[in-house]
Amino acid sequence: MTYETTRANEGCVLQIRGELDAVSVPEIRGTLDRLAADGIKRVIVDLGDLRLIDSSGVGALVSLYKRVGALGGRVSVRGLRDQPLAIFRLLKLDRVLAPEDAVAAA
Amino acid sequence: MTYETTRANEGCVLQIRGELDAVSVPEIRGTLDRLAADGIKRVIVDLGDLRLIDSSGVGALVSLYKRVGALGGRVSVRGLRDQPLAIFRLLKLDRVLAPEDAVAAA
Amino acid sequence: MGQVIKLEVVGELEHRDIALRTVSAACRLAYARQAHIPEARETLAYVMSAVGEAFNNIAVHGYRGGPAGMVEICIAVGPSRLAVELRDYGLSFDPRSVPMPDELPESGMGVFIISSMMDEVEYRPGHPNVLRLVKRLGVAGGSSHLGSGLEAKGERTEGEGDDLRNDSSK
Amino acid sequence: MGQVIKLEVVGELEHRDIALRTVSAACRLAYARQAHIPEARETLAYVMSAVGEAFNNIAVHGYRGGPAGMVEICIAVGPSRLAVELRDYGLSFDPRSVPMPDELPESGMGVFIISSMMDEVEYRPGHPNVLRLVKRLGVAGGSSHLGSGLEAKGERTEGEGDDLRNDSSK
Ligand SMILES: Nc1ncnc2c1ncn2[C@@H]1O[C@H](COP(=O)(O)OP(=O)(O)O)[C@@H](O)[C@H]1O
Ligand SMILES: Nc1ncnc2c1ncn2[C@@H]1O[C@H](COP(=O)(O)OP(=O)(O)O)[C@@H](O)[C@H]1O
Repeated sequence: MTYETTRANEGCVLQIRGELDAVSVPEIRGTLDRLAADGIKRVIVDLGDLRLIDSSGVGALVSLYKRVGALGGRVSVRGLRDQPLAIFRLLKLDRVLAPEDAVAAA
Repeated sequence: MTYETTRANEGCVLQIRGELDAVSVPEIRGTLDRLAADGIKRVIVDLGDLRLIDSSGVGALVSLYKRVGALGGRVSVRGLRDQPLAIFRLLKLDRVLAPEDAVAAA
Repeated sequence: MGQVIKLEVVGELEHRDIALRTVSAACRLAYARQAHIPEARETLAYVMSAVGEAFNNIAVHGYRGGPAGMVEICIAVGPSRLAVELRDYGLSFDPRSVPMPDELPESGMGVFIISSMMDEVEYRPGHPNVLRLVKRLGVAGGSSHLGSGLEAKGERTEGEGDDLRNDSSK
Repeated sequence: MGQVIKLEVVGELEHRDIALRTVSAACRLAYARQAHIPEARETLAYVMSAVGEAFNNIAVHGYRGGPAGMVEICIAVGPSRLAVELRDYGLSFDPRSVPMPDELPESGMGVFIISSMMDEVEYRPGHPNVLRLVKRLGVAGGSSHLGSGLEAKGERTEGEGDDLRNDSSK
């Protein structure tokens, strides 16, 4: 797993590549905590190059979504495909976390 | 393994991607035989996207080299890297089949 | 049932990647024999998801509070089905007692993902505990949820948790 | 020697990919523990090359003229070395009798590649035949051929074929 954050104005794009799973979540946790604490208005999580996610990875992103939302901001996920898309669909999280993508696919 | 040939004038570029090994050599053998029989003057084998080669793959390329040479043409390999480069260097085939690359690296 | 592939690794998270890559290569082998089937990507996604959660649970829950034991993974590649069996020597559990995930879940998704992504799921507690996962390959055989993009069979409102039958007869 | 990973597959070429992907994931695990070592890519290239040739030879030569039996692969990941043992139940051979490859070889490269790419190679004919391959990890421990790009230890003129000791004592 590798990741990269790009800040612009009041928003931030977080790109996560490779595998976001029980092994790699701890490596990104500090970055997620900082984003969540920042009171940032808009977080876009780009998963276009994510190969694999597991329930730990989903949990970490849902937690980010809730915490940013609690401070008045918004998190959305884009680029979902293959295995990560299958998991998000199963849990009906695509509608909540990736509404733009969900509309585009409909 | 996937492959693709592009012909231009008297030459041909053969791009081989993925794995060229005992399992996949039979799939490309027909194409190699046709190139070898054609009396083609210049064959460039692009291995820039080759992830893995084994002795069967090397043998198939050496055979192409010899057969094209016997009809007055020339085969050269370009883009060697990682595991395929290690194998070519070990067998000292980089100097023979990839002289341009070998010079560039020196 | 065709050919069997066996893998043994220590039940620690750092071995998750080895387990998944072996299963993934086996899954691709299953489809290399019937390369015309367009569902290969979807099936791979489902099987990786389920086996990944199962492995995590053994490492995190099964071997909690002690040194990790082994996980044995048997993969049987048949012409129409892929069966993956995971055996561990850790704590047992009752899958029927696991509740459905929340609407915005931060955990508690693993068992649900396993049940929903596979066609057959069976858990036999014991020494070893055996979790048997079966995925039908291709279109025939009632896998009607395949072939329509990446929609998984499970819907949260249907309670597939019940697929995980707790059959203690060995 | 740290943790052991075991894989069992049928000794047919179509299982080559599963064997190599498992070994590759194990090799990456070895380096995840010492990610500062820059030789990871080279080591991976050497180990993949050697194990691939060994697997091919078992499938093509060891199990020739009969139904293929199993190949058992044990991978031991230690802090300073990676050991891969391949066991097969097919025909035995004498590695010392294998000549060096030609200058422009179309075959006969496998045993040479195995000997040259690994730090220790040992073959014990028997039932099973056991081929033990060891690669030292990192810079320490005399792997002086590492760290200088992708140059392999072997030079065709040095006759590393002898590394393959035919030790029939079990
Ligand atoms: N292999 C296992 N061994 C022991 N207990 C398990 C195992 N798998 C699951 N469990 C139990 O079932 C519960 C639900 O598991 P799961 O749905 O994967 O969510 P989570 O792992 O996030 O709790 C776990 O919290 C654990 O108590
Ligand atoms: N695992 C094996 N079992 C039986 N014979 C083998 C085995 N490996 C190698 N050999 C013998 O050694 C010879 C040389 O092998 P190798 O150097 O790999 O080249 P090639 O496979 O192209 O002949 C083979 O032709 C075969 O006779």
